[in-house]
Amino acid sequence: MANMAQAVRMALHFAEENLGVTDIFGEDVGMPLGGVFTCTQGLKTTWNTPLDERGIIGMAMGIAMAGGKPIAEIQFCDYIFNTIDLLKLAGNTQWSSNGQWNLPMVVMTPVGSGIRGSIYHSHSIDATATHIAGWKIVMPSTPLDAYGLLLSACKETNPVMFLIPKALMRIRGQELIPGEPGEDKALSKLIDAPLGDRTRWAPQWPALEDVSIPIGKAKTVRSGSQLTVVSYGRTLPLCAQAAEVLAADGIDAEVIDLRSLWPYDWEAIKASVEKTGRVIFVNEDTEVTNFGEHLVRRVVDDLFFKLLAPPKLLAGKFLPGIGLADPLELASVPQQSDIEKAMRALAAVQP
Amino acid sequence: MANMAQAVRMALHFAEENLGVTDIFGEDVGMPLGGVFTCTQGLKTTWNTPLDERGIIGMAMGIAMAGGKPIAEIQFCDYIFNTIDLLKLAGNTQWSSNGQWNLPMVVMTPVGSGIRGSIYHSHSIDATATHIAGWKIVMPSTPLDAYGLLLSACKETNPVMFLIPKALMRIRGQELIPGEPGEDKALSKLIDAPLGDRTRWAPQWPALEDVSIPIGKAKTVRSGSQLTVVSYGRTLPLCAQAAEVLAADGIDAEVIDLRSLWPYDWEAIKASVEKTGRVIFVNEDTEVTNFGEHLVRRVVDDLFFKLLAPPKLLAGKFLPGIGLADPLELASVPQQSDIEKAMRALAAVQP
Amino acid sequence: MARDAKKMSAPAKSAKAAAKPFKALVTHSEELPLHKKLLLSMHDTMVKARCLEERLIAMYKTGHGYFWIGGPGEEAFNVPLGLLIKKGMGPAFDYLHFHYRQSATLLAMGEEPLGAIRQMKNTATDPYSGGRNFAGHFSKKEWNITPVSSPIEVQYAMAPGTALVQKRFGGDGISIVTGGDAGTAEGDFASCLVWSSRPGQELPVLILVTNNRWGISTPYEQTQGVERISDRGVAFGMKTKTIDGNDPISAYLELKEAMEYVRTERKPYLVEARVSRLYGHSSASGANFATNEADCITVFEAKLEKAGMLTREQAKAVRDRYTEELADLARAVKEEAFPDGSTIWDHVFHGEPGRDPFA
Amino acid sequence: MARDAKKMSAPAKSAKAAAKPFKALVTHSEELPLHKKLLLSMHDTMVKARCLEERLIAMYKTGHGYFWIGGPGEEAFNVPLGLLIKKGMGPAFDYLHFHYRQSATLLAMGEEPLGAIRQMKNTATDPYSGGRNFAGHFSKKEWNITPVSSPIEVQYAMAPGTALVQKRFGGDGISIVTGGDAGTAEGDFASCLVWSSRPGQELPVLILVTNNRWGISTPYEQTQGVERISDRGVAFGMKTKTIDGNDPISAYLELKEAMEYVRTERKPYLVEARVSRLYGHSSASGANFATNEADCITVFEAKLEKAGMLTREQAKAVRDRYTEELADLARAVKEEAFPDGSTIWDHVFHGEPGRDPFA
Ligand SMILES: Cc1ncc(C[n+]2csc(CCOP(=O)(O)OP(=O)(O)O)c2C)c(N)n1
Ligand SMILES: Cc1ncc(C[n+]2csc(CCOP(=O)(O)OP(=O)(O)O)c2C)c(N)n1
Ligand SMILES: [Mg+2]
Ligand SMILES: [Mg+2]
Repeated sequence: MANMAQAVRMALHFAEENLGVTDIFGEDVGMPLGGVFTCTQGLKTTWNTPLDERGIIGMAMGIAMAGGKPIAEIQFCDYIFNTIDLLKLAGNTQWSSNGQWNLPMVVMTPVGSGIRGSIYHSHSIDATATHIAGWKIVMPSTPLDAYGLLLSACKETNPVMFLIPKALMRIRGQELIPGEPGEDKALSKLIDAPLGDRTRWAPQWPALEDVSIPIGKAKTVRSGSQLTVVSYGRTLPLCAQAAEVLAADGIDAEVIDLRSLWPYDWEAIKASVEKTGRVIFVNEDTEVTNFGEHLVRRVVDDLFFKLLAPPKLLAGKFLPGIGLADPLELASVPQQSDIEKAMRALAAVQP
Repeated sequence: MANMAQAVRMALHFAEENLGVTDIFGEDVGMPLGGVFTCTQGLKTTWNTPLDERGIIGMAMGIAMAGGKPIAEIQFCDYIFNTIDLLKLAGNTQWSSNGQWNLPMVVMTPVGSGIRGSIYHSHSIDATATHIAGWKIVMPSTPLDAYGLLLSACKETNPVMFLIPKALMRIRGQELIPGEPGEDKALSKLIDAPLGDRTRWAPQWPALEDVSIPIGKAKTVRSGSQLTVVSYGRTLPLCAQAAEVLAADGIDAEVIDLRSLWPYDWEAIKASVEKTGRVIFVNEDTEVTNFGEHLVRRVVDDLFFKLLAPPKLLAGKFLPGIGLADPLELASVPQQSDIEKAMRALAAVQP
Repeated sequence: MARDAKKMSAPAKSAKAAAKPFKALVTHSEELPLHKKLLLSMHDTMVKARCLEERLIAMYKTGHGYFWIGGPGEEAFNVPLGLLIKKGMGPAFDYLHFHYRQSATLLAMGEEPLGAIRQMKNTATDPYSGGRNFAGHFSKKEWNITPVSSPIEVQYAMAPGTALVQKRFGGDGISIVTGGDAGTAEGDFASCLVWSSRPGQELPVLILVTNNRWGISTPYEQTQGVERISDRGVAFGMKTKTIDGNDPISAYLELKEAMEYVRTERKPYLVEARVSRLYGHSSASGANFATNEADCITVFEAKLEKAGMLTREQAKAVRDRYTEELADLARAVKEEAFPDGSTIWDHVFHGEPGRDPFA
Repeated sequence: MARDAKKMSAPAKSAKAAAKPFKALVTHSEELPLHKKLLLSMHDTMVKARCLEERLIAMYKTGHGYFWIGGPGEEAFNVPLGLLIKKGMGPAFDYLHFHYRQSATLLAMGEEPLGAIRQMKNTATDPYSGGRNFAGHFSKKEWNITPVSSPIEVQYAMAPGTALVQKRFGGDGISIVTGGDAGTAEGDFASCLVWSSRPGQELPVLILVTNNRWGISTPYEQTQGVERISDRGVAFGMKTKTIDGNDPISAYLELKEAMEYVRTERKPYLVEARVSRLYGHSSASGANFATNEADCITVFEAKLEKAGMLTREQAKAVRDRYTEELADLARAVKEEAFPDGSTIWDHVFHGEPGRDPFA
């Protein structure tokens, strides 16, 4: 099965061929490297930019204005924070011009911890991103979702942020992307660039299909009756594993992969919380002014009197960075054991 | 009584003379203008910078590193969003260097709506600012608080953001700043630059006192027993007025001016909510991933079983901007009538 | 002419000198090198643009608008620019990344002044932003006028994007970006130079800077050590020049030459134009007439008179007519409605009906 | 020498040409213009720095560290730089705004290599970041070494700040900032030029760019149209030059001249040094030796040998000694502890005990 980097690459290939994508660009996005995570190897419309994130976002806006369909990569989301004004501008251009200028553009960037990335390769941006109006924001946790959400992003006529959890980049999916060969090494042979000289290499793309996943739809990863866990990205699989561990102890948790952060699937959350009466939101961005706090607020606003326990947030510690040494990273962002503990505590609350 | 612009100016003067402030700088901060809101007229250490916000923040960091005490102004907080990476860096420098390099610097910037500032002179940054670790963040709603908080900011050995609600810039205080002359026009004659030629003008500073207000302490603006309103900045006086209106109808609200956003006075909020069982947070930043949502989460975390009603947030609508025409601005950010309505609704919830 | 072909005397440089009114850098022969018809039409539009801005200022001063900013004093540069633009929609035509002083350019392109008046008054009928944005913040998709936004200099980061599409598209459409002198201190100006001059990937961007030697209250000399802003382009191997933006004849010829280069060579050209700022920065600084700056219209009228092309009376008649026409328009707009509060939700997302996500 | 005094042949410019190994721009006379003692000491430190980086790479490859980045290949530039620095704390001394390839500079300043090894291994004893930051991310307040941070080019926005304090303070302390060629595309590089050259307010900043013609995998020629990066400073009226950073003798003399100018004139100087990148970008690109780049140590050793100052055997002995010493240090560090998880709260705020605000 494809890993997420391969899934992204296949989606980009499909989008170049079928969805009008004209430019895939960013630092080291073009060959020979094809992206620091290999996401853009062997594609038709990739190119390498100057080392200038503001220029990258500005370029995407300009291309979108002139009728192109750009996909701009910021190499690590850690380096997007000097462009927040431009992201806000991209998000308000349609609105400020009273409907004249829409910007169909995608910004794609790896996010989060989990690769021992130290202070500047471990950032999350979900809190920052969800505070910017006018953008759609998606964040897959499986290769198939990455594929499907990226296709939807490319079809959008609004700006979309496509956030890739870097910890999951190399994890193989459990589901086949329609078109990819079933055998593990077969895909790699077709589409992974070889080590060494790549000047004469060309990928052989499988015959892919348009299995887009609508933006705004969550996925119930595990059904359960006693408590609801809502997460996305790196922490999602940890939540699913924690739920399995707890199931052995008779705690039956429902796990929802939000997948789209804006717009998000309120109906799915609501239905689940109405059923369980208990909810915990898990993400790894720092916990003050965190998107999970928005979700807590929403729950409190709409479902207060149906709650059996206070809705909870488990997120990154409010620290200036994530330290390199293992004990530092483990203490800074939620790990599976933290999630289990928080779920157990939530299940134990007596109303 | 001084208005907030005058209070800021007096605090800066005091800080130049007594607290080691070495540089007050930003676009148009020096004479002849002395700041677009007159906050920096007639001071000793002001200077005009190039039009470059990144340079301004970088300069402040450098000055602080070399032992100076800089106060950098961003002309409107609307223009700070291309420096978020630098603000994060300033906030993590002490931490990343394992305690070697602290940055005693103040960033001062006018925030919020209320002056018909349209899309780019109405921004709020409290959500963005409170998500950045390593900073202290204050936001006064009266001239005296502005004076006292700014003195504390200048004494800090950590980075501090001093956010000035522009709607309140020209409102006179109700309390005298120790040292300022009692009569209204007397202060203006002493410290306001004249229209026209200013080359030969010099301010006459009153003998000011060191009445600093500690960072992290809220102020109870009105005591009440039935519900708690927590706000800051432009919306704070509106909340206080709304509480007076409601008092006439027998609804007795406690109003807390948070003043410091980080660290914030949790003890004050907690004590009040334990008393009233009902709380509403009011600010004007957009409502998704909003600092008020953090406060809601905190309340839910710590006080869930003491609540008589769901804790509420009243904030700015989740829009890409605030439109110029009056009806647009009024519909976008909380007005007094909105606050009254929300307070009444909260008071009416039956547990 | 490129920078090396014509050296201009740069104004004296001193940290303490206040910004000085611009003095013409080039003296033209009195035999005017453009046709009378074009000259008179330029004059007409310059006056029209001036009257429009003066009307907007009057509206501000009488409470019919919250804020004014615009381009009075820059007409001698902005009108020729408008006349030379290839107007239309899509990459075959010029993309325009303007800042907030371009009203005269729009009028020269054929725009009616009514829209500017409506935007000043922030009525629902404002064709550029529906009452959402400040005066001078134009946006017109049919003419490739991208939305003017208040943050200084961001347009310089976007212009290479439209130009890239145009380079691929072929034809002679180019991207034109304007901004002020102080704004060149922002990194985005440098980004524009970097991105438009990548070797073998040069882009058809006409990079314009109108240098009025002020950033609000701050004189240029106090904050920037660059004598000729156009020199910033030299290291990037691009064509550059500094021109007299107060003389419409010189501006027309210089812009024409630069534009033709960009259109045909498909490479960038950086042009700095020295201009006046005639009503201060904006209404925030009073919006009063600056008597110490050269007025390009007065100078041009004297030149036209000397050349026997326009009498004082004719000039006065043009001005009187536009003054009256614009006063009439402003009166008509007075009664127009503001947008309704409920419309805030419109156009948050393209292709979706506006709605409060929490309602 | 300033840019005009010495014209160097710029490498051929072509969009498609891949980044080429640097060829010496200047040929020195064989009578070496520096004292033998200095030359041998430079050689010694260059070798020591190389051995340190090679040890760090070995640590990475054997699992004793998550990520390596450093400066092997830049020793001929970085060692002279370190020797010329005025080392100390406070504005009387030089402020150093470095990027991640400066280990050789630190060693030349007299730093022990142990700290770099500890940082590589992210132990609690790491003197620069306590195990928090990547290899090569130095910080040493006693020597004015400001924290190296991963985001490219932000140091260029800060250097004018320390320099402003130094200008006021008097004396001859200056601010020195380093960064790579690709990074000059960020606006912060331009900000540094703007802020250090304000008329009458010029700042003592030595603005350095080490041009290895690569940004990770992207050749310089593909993304930037500037032939000599030092030319970016010309429009700002600052002194500029491009020098051979692969020759320690030339680098020493050129840096000395530029530094003396900055120290005494209290004005900026922009120096571009052409250097090699000998182990690729970082461990992310494999950290293998690049056979197609000039190795400044090999070239320097040949030169010293020719001048009769150093035999092959002596050179080998130096290298063997450091290789062994550094292997010993790495072995010793292997057993050192990582920082405890609970320490994450330390140093969030200065002057306050660290604590979880929600615990
Ligand atoms: C990013 C940003 N910073 C600050 C401002 C506030 N501001 C508006 S206009 C202006 C001065 C602009 O000067 P210049 O670029 O020379 O253009 P001019 O107004 O003189 O035509 C400033 C500082 C802004 N709009 N955007
Ligand atoms: C702002 C930012 N963008 C991207 C990166 C990722 N990155 C790290 S090093 C590098 C290339 C730097 O090239 P150059 O400036 O030439 O320095 P060199 O590594 O070649 O010495 C990039 C893109 C980063 N660290 N910071
Ligand atoms: Mg100007
Ligand atoms: Mg490089």
